[in-house]
Formats: sequence, C-alpha cells, structure tokens
Amino acid sequence: MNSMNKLVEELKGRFTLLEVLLPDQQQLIVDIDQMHLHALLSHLKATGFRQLSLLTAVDWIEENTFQLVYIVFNWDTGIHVLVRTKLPRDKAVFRTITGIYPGAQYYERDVHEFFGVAFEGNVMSFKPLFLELWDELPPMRKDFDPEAYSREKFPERPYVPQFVPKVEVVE
Amino acid sequence: MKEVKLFLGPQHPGMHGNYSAHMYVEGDMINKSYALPGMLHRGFEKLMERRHWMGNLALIPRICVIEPDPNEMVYAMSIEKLAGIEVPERAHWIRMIILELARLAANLMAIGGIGAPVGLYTSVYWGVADRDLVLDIFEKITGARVYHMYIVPGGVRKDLPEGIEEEILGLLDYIEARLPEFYDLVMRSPIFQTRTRDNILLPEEVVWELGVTGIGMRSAVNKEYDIRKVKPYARYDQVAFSLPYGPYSDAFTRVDFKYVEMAQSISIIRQSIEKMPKEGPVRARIATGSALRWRVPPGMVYSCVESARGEYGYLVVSDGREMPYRIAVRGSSYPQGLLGVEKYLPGHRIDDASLWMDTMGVCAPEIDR
Amino acid sequence: MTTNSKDMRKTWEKIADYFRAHSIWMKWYCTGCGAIEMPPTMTSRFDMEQLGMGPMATPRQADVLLITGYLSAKTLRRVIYSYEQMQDPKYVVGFGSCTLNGGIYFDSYATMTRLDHYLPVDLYIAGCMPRPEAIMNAFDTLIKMIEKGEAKGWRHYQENHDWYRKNQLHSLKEVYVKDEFHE
Amino acid sequence: MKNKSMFSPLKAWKYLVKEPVTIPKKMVFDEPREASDNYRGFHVNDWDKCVGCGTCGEICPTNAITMLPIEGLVESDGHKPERPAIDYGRCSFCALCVDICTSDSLAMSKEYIHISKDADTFYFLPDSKGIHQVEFDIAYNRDEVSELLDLNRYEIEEIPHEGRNQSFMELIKGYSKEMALAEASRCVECGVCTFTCPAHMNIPEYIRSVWQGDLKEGADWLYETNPLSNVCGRICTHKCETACVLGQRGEPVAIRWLKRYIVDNTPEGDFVEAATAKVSRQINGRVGIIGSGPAGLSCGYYLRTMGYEVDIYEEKELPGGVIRYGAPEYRLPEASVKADIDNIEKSGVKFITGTKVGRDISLEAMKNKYDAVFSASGYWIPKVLKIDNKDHPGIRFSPHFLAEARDFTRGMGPMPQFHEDVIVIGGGDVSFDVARTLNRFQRMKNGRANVRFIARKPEEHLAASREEVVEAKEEGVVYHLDRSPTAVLLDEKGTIYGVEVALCETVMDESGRAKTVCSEEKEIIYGTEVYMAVGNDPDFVYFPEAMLSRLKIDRNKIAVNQQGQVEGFPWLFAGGDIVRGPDIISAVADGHKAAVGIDEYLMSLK
Repeated sequence: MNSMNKLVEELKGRFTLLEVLLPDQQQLIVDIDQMHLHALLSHLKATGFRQLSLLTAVDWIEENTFQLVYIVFNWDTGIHVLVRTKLPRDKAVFRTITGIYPGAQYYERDVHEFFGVAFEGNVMSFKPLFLELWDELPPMRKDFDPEAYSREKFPERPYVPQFVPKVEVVE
Repeated sequence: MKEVKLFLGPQHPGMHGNYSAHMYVEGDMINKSYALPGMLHRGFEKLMERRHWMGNLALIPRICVIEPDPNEMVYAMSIEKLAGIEVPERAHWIRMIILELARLAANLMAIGGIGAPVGLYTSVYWGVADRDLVLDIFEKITGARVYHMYIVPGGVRKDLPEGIEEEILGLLDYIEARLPEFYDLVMRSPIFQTRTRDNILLPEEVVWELGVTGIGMRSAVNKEYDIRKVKPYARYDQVAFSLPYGPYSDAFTRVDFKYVEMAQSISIIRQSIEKMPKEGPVRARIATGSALRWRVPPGMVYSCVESARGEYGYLVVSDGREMPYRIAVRGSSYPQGLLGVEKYLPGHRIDDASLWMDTMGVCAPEIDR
Repeated sequence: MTTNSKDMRKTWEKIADYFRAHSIWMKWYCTGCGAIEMPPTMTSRFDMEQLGMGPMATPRQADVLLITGYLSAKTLRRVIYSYEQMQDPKYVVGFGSCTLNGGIYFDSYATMTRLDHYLPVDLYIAGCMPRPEAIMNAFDTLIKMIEKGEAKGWRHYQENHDWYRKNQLHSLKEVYVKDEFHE
Repeated sequence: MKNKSMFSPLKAWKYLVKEPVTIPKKMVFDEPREASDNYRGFHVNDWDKCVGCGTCGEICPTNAITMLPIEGLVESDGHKPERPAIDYGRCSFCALCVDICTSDSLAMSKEYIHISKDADTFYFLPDSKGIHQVEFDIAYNRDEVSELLDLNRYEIEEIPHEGRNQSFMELIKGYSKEMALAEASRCVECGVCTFTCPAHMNIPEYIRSVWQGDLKEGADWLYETNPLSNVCGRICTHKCETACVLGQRGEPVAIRWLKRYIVDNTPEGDFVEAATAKVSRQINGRVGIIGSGPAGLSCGYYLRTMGYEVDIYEEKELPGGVIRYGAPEYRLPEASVKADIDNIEKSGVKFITGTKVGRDISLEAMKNKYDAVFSASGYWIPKVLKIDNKDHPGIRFSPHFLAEARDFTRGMGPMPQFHEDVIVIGGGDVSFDVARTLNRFQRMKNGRANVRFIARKPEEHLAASREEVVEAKEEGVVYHLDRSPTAVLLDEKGTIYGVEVALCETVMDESGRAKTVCSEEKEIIYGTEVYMAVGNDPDFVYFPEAMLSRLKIDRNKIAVNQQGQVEGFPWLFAGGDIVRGPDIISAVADGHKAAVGIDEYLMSLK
C-alpha cells in the first residue's frame, strides 16, 4: 500500500490528473487529458511499468465519447495502472503509443477495428485484423446491433414443433 | 532462391487450433510472416454486453477452450471487487483447486501436444489420455468435462461432492508418478533435444517489447514474475510454492518449466485440500433478488490471474444495470500470437514454425475472442 | 436430404460404400470449441482407430469433414474452400448446438447460425460440446449410414449447388478469400 | 547433454504389461459410460411440478427455451398452460434454467447422446422421460448454493408493537427505498399474478418500474387498471400473492406492499398526472352510478377516461362506501382514501352525496336522466345470527359501529358508545376490524380492554387473513375459538350478561374439506354487549317492484353478463358486492369491466 501512496503522490505532483480512483489495493485508475497521456505513459514506463497489459476502449454513447483505457503493469510492485482518456466520438482520432510500448501495435489495430478509433502514426492499425470483408459499423460500438445483423446475414432455423403432445386430463 | 508464399494453418496439423500465419519463405527460412487471426472470432465482448451478469456465466468459459477456468475466475473477481463482496473462505480454496487442476490439464495437453511438431507422437497419446483423467474429476465436481461454469461471482456454484478429495489426491499421485516417465519420453529424447535446445530464443528485450507473460517471461527475465506471486488472489499467499525462472529462454527451457510447474500445481492442490476449511459456506450472493435482476454497482475494474500461458485479465465496466457495460479480455498469448508472429517468427525455419507457436504458448481462441 | 428414398445404388456402389465405410479419413480441421474433445477421441482413451478412422491432414485425401462447433464467417470461407477440395463421396458431421442453430452465439455478428445453409450436413451431434462417447457413437452411426448409402449430402451439394452458393454469397459476400496474400 | 543408458529402450517393455487406458468398446457403444452424479446432460422436466412460469426461458443466455402452449392444460391460479421446449441448437448446457426453476421441476439427467441427421429432433419438449423416452437418473439439480432466486421477503417496516393497540396509527409504515428495490428485484416477471388478480393489474410491469426507480411509470401502470391503488396497496386481499411462483418454494413477492410503495412515494404531482392524463376526449353521454364504493369509483373513473359525464350518487356524507365507512383507520388511513378519491374527482367525476337512490331520487328518474346506470349499492344490511334473543336492542352490528368509528377517527363524530366487557361474534376480516377497533377504544378510554372474540372455527380455518388473527391476539383480543353461539343471555332485568356457546370441533372429512361439528356441551362467555359481524346483505329496495321480480337474484347476487350488464335491462349495469360478494379488488375489476361494457353499449346505440 505504501508504494501505492507514493505512486499516487508522484503522479499527482507531475501531472494534472482529472481523476484518481483506487478500485483495489494494487490498482490505480487515473484520468488524464489527451495532451498529456503520452508523457504520463512514458513516465510510467520509465518508472517500472514496463508492460502494457491491455489497451482497449469503452464506448460511452450517451456522453458521445470513446474512453481509451491503457493498462500498464509493474511486475515488481504488482500495481496495475489504468490510464484513461476520452475522445469525442465523432472525431475519434488519437496518436499511437507504439513509440512507448511497441506491443500496442496490435491492440491499436484491434481498437480501430472494433471501435473505429484511428491511431495516427500506426499505419498497420488501419488494416482489418479479426474481421474479413466487414462492411458495417465497427461492431463494438454501442449503436451496432449484432442480433439484427446476425438475423439478416445468418438466417435462423425455423422449427416446426410437431411433437407437442396433447395432454388428456390435467387438473 | 525464389521467395514462396506459404500458409501455416488454419487446417494444419501442426497448428493448435483454428489459427493461421501467412509466411514468405525462401528455401526453408521464413523471411516474413503475419498472423491471420479472427477465425475463432465470435464477438464475445459484444455478446457479454447483451446478457445478464449471471447469464454471462455460460459465455465466459467459452473464450478459451484449453483452460476455461481462469475466465470464470477473473470475471468473478471483477464483480466481487465492484460489488465489494467477501468470498467465503472455503470457496477461495475450492477455486484454487479448480484453477490448479485446470492448469494441470492445460499443461498436460501442452506437453502432450509438444510431441506433434517434433514428431514424437507417443507423447500426444500419453498427455491427452492423462488429461482426460483430470477431466473426469472436473466432471464429478462441476458437472461438465470442459466448460465447467463452476467459479461464479461470490464463490463457487456448488459445494464439492463428498469424497472427491481422495479422488483428487489419488489422481495427483498418479500424475506425479507419470511425470518422470513423460520426462524420459519427451525431454530426454534426442530428437526433441536437437530440435529445441538453443532454438527459438526469447530474449529479455523481446519479452518487454511484446508484453509476453507467463513461462516465457519467467524463463527470460530471471525473476519469479507470476501473478500468483506478485499479486496473489484467492489464497495463493497462504500456500508454499516456487516457480522456475531463468535468464535464458529457449524452446527447451520453456517446455522444461512446464514440468516443474506441474509439480508445483500438484503441491498447491495438496496443500489446498489440507488447509481448506472442511465445511462452511461456499457462495455469497452478489446482489438481492433473482438472478435476472442482479445488479453490479457502477465502476471500472481490471482483474487478472495467472493462466497456464500468463497474465489473463478482464477489464469490467459496469454502469449499474443488470448487464455489463463493457468487458474487455486480455488473452495471455495476445502479444506473442500477433506481434510476436510478425516480428520474431521470421528468421526461423518452416519446420520450427509450429514449434514456435507451441512453445510460445499461442492459443487462438483467447486471441480471437 | 432425402432419407427414406429407396436404395437406388448399383451393385458396385454398394460394394464401394462398404469399403468406404470402414476406412474413413477424417479431415483435421479444428473449427471451434468441439475440437477439444477430438484429441481424446483420436488418441488412446477412446481410440477412434477402433472404427477404422484416422486423421488426415489434407482435404484431398479426407472423407469426413467435422465442423466442431461455431463457424465464424472467416472460417466458413475456408471450410467451404476445404470442402470443395475434398473428393466425392464426402461427409459432413456437425458438432453441438452451434452448427444446428447458432448455439450460444446465436446473436453474434461474427458466427453463422445454421450450417446446413452452406454445406450439406449428414449428421448432427447434440451437446455443447458433445462428449467423446457421443462423438464415437456418431462415427458409428455415420459408418452405418455410409454402408447403407444414406449419407448423401455430397450428392445433394452437387445437385443443389446453386442454392448453397446463393446462401454462401448472401452471408459471406465472397466465398473465396482475396487479400494481399491471395493475388 | 547427458547420454541415456543403452538399456533405456528396454524400459519400454514395462508398458507391455500396463493396463490400457482405452475405454472398452462396450462402454462406449453398448452402454456408454455413466455420467457423474452432477452431470449436466439433457433436460428433464416434471410436468406435475412445472407451473409454466417461463423463468427458465428468461434466464437462458442462449434464447434456447420457448414456452409452448400445451393443449389440454388449463390456466389456473399460479399455473400457465405452457411448458418449456428446449432447442439443442442453442442450449449451452449451463443449467442456469435448473438453478432458477421456481417450481423445482427442471433438472438435467445423465443422458448425453443424441445423434440424428434430422435437425428438427434437436428441438425438444422435456418431460420426465428424456429425449429418447428412456429414463435416466437425474444428475444436475439445484441446491441451496446454486439457487438463483431470492426466496425470502424483505421485511416491511411496522410501527412498534408496544402501544399500537392504543391508537389508530397505521400499523405498516411501508418499504424504504432500499427495501422496495430489494423486494422488487425478487420478481421474475412471469406474470401468473396478472391472471389471478381480478382486475388483471399489470403487476410485473409496475414491479419493474419500482426496480428501475421510475415511480411515475409505476403510477401510470397502476391507473391502467385500478384507480384505487392507495386503498388496494393497503387492504387488498392480494390473491396475486397466493399465485406468485416464488411462493412455490419460498415466500411470494410482496406485491401489495410494492404497490403501496409506488403510491406512497410517487411525487404528488406525478401521481395526479398519472390519474388525469388518461382523461381525454369528450363524448356525448351521461352515466349515473349508484353507490360510491370501489366498484362505483372504478366505473366512474374509467368512464371519465373514455370521456363520459359521470355522476355518482352516495347516501352518506362522503364518497367511498366501504373504504370510507368500513375499513378501520389503522389499516386504511383517511389520507389514503382521500388521495384516491380526490384523484378520481379531479378526473371529472361528480359526486352527489347525501342522496340515496330510492329515497331522494328514484331509479326511474335516473333512467330518464342518464343514458346508462351502473349500480354498485353494496352490502349494508347486517346479517343476524339465528340464536336466542337475537333481536335484543343491546346487540350491535358491524356496519354501523365501523362507520361511527371511522367518523370519529377522521374527526367528524364523537367516540362511539361501548361497554367495558364486550363480545364480538364473527370470524372474517370485518369481525376482526370490530374487535380490534373496540380494543383500541377501550384502551383509549379506560386504559384497559376486555374484548372476547367468538368464532366457530379454529385459528387456522378462520376466514380472516392470517395477519389479522395474529395481530389481534398480540393486541390483547381474547379468543374463544371452536365455539358456536347459541343464545344471548339476559338477566331478569333484560340486560345482556353473556353469550352461551356450544363447543365445536373442526375436522377434515374424507374429501379433505374442513367440517365443523358442534356438541351439546355448553359454556358461557361473559360480557354486557354483543357485536355481531357475521356478514351483510344487500339492500334492493330502490328497485321498483316490477323490476325486482324480473331481476335474477341468486343468494343476494344479481345475475349479470360478462360486462356487468343486467339481463333484461340493457341500460342497467351492476357490479361490486351485489354481483360478486365482498372483495375490493373484484369490485374495482367489476367497475372497470362495466365501464367498458357501458361504452360498448352506448356506442352500439349510435
């Protein structure tokens, strides 16, 4: 817990954090604006957070924003830091972090494919990854309805229940 | 020599699962390669947003078929953190037994499977048959062989059946006795040694560059980097175990570590059976009401466990309704399966490609989701 | 597939079917979760070689295509491709819920819902996933069906190729993959 | 690399004598290995236990379960004529359906092999026999750990027991927000309650509104079928709760209290708006209503929502009938009654109080004045037990006493007169109202009470609801049960000094019906005043002689058609007690039905 307090203090001292949350003892959530995200990540990487565990996005459709979540991990202290930033939904463009964490390359491609967030500086990220010949909205967006798509594209089996018995006398 | 395009997978016996790599080959050297994932993409993360917190129980184990239980565990852990639930003591120990049995099964499969790319088919036969005995135990505990749906938010779904502890201990004795035989068969086989020693190296920089975790990481960075040690969940802080680590990671070490880890799993299960409270509650309710109306307080939390291939995590976001708002999955082998294939598979020979996939622990379903 | 039509086979076909039935090569393509129950079935615990079956790596030499569970659109393209490479007579077995009506992925944007829209299925196995015992019994049933000449999905595919192709195109847009690797 | 010994290949020989791991062919094909005791195989459903609620289909993460209507099954209270059919093209064998089954009928068996080329055979209606009509042992079954329902009710807050028998303060305080949410979250939305509720209220919908915290929507749902939610949220007979599927294994959802939670907590403006928003178009048509009890109010309100002009005639000073002059304050506070009736008045219904049909205005005159008449005059003439000295003037009856008591508690009259030692004869809810009211009065006035309660039946067979019996006892009413009154005893001066009772016994006969047999053995219960609360009769004097003879009246109930139309008199509709016997929610339902019937009738005339 001590190293956690120190970390929070240090980050607060160096950066203007919009919000700091502690969901559990070894986890820290920090919200930061887009401008300072790279600096924060570089700093974290330099101070022991050498691993990018996950990069993903959350579609807050009611606020009309995408929230990018960068999860970095320090194996020595066991602390995960979730760095979050928000992007406008209609102008979902951000800069790549592959310069800091090269492992982000495919995560960015992943987020681009499923949310439509473009990452400038990561050419590969614009190519399709999991989906092939996809022609709809990016599927993880909240306004995409997978069931309707599935019904349209992949017809269901219409069953003919011929087996339904007639019950003689039931009180 | 002319450069040739070559597929590895998806329907290749050396490929574990429905996964593919596009390779540009000159002679038998791979010059360039790209992973082609998505053959197992089912849109899990989307589907999970469309089901109740409890209904997702049926969905989550299906993300990774080799070792489904870490999925259940991280999901349960996330919800417990969000809702602030205390899991009953006995449930923690039962969860550990289940997770370690799952690791054992996955490692048996992996050790058996390693025989395929090197041409040692006996090990496949042995590994799979012994894994089946673990599945029999799973069937008795959870009611299914592969998709257990046993670790639920708040605890476990049902108490252990009576007398299962003896059966588990019996199985552990059997597997422990089998391990040296496996070792003789696989590790001491000259073919295997020739193929794996000083082959398919994983230097420390690459580990950090890609974000490789699990055995790959431990064998390269010379530190006991394991989620069970670094941030213990369940009751891993109350059992004694030590994991192998080293500074030099070649294919041989990585397979070798699997053996050691199996022995550790066996030891953890034994300790758990001994230490766990013999009775007591095994499940806490996560919310009031019927499961149709269980709600999880709003928030965002990341939970991770150590699967047989490394850090396995879920990012769970709740907006306080009866369904998750967003769940993102961190598959353990995502880094090496995608970026790794692109950057570090080139330079190897074609015949080592499946060995590369295998010893790096590339698991298609958890990458594709 | 017509099941109760009279046995119209010529004598040589009957003989051929007898031999086909007892030497089946199963195509080694793990399309979905159900594939995890294949290793126990193939190896010593359940040992499908008892039935005269063995795995085969290439489609051209294989007789049976196992669809072990869900098929994403991406896999379906490759499965169709593989199926069309297989030589007649060829048989398709659908594993578990997903091949029947989509299974748990019924509302997924990525996976198909019913397999018999795209490929002729000779046999389905219930379960999610089917146990090795069920798989073994299914193989046994399949062998008997082949022997009796009842497994005629491949012929159905030939005769109704247009219908199948229409469905395939509707769901997949393009059946054969074209990307930078397939110039 | 350490070289192996040259003899190491010999090790392989030891495997020659090892037992093979292969499962014998026989155990795969002839008798497939038995699954474990916990195995999630194919479903089995015990049709005798299944109530067709469809909760299994709700929880199913794969949409595999459809409820199929089964011909031959009859819909009844708590039972739907449907059974779950399972699509094995969807099922993921998660057994959540088993864990949540309300009636404990679904389970999973050890059967696991089904192979067919016919896809239709994978759609299957489970019964106890399994998919191939071969019985297998039941394997996976729910236990209390895997339970997915919440079987116990959340406690509703009550005023302290101490001292509650000395005032007319309302007993139940109502749910707090957390408790209401918790209670509402127990509902599985099966909707069997809607069928049982006489008014077919949208119960699952308004419980859902509570759960989602949208009380305005909840109030809208209430006014859809019931304009007296304040009243029904307190004193409804809640037949819905007896039907509730959660009652199969646990305690039913507290539907009545949740309804009460909505009415108590909806902001007043929203509540009025919910009531008045439905009143829209104006229609040329006037309807007169006799009696402003629940049936009359309900009919009047729904006629207003259809745009008719409505006048309700009430004999007494205030509208409301039994809800204003019957139920005691501690169960139904005046403010609640007022809130409901005010809302109905705001919807445009006109009350003509102090006017008795038959005395101040004739039915004939009403017929001429209005396009249709709805009669809901209720039961107001007390029944008299046929015992000795039954006509003694010292015997008092429930309707008058309760009306007086009500007037007192709302500050419109003096405290009724009563003696110090009283006897109440009854057994139903009303007799408990009398006894508990007397008990309170006595304690308020004298600081002590002596109320003796006589009923023929034992405690568990009393017609009154359970909580009445328990609470009255707690409050200090003395029970003399299993006793049948035979005479009111008078002394020489002609004043009452007690009631003679015969000892009775209630036994179950062969058909399982309770039967009360009284012996010759007698006993005297002392008291100087007797209150009879053994039911009431209707008063049909307002019907002209010629009409009365043409009405079909059976056991005090007028025969009407489905919509409340009186046979032979198309302009006359009837409802409430005079059609159905006493029950508030049924009266509300009657009023609503009659409103629809009147609308149809008047439309047909145009």
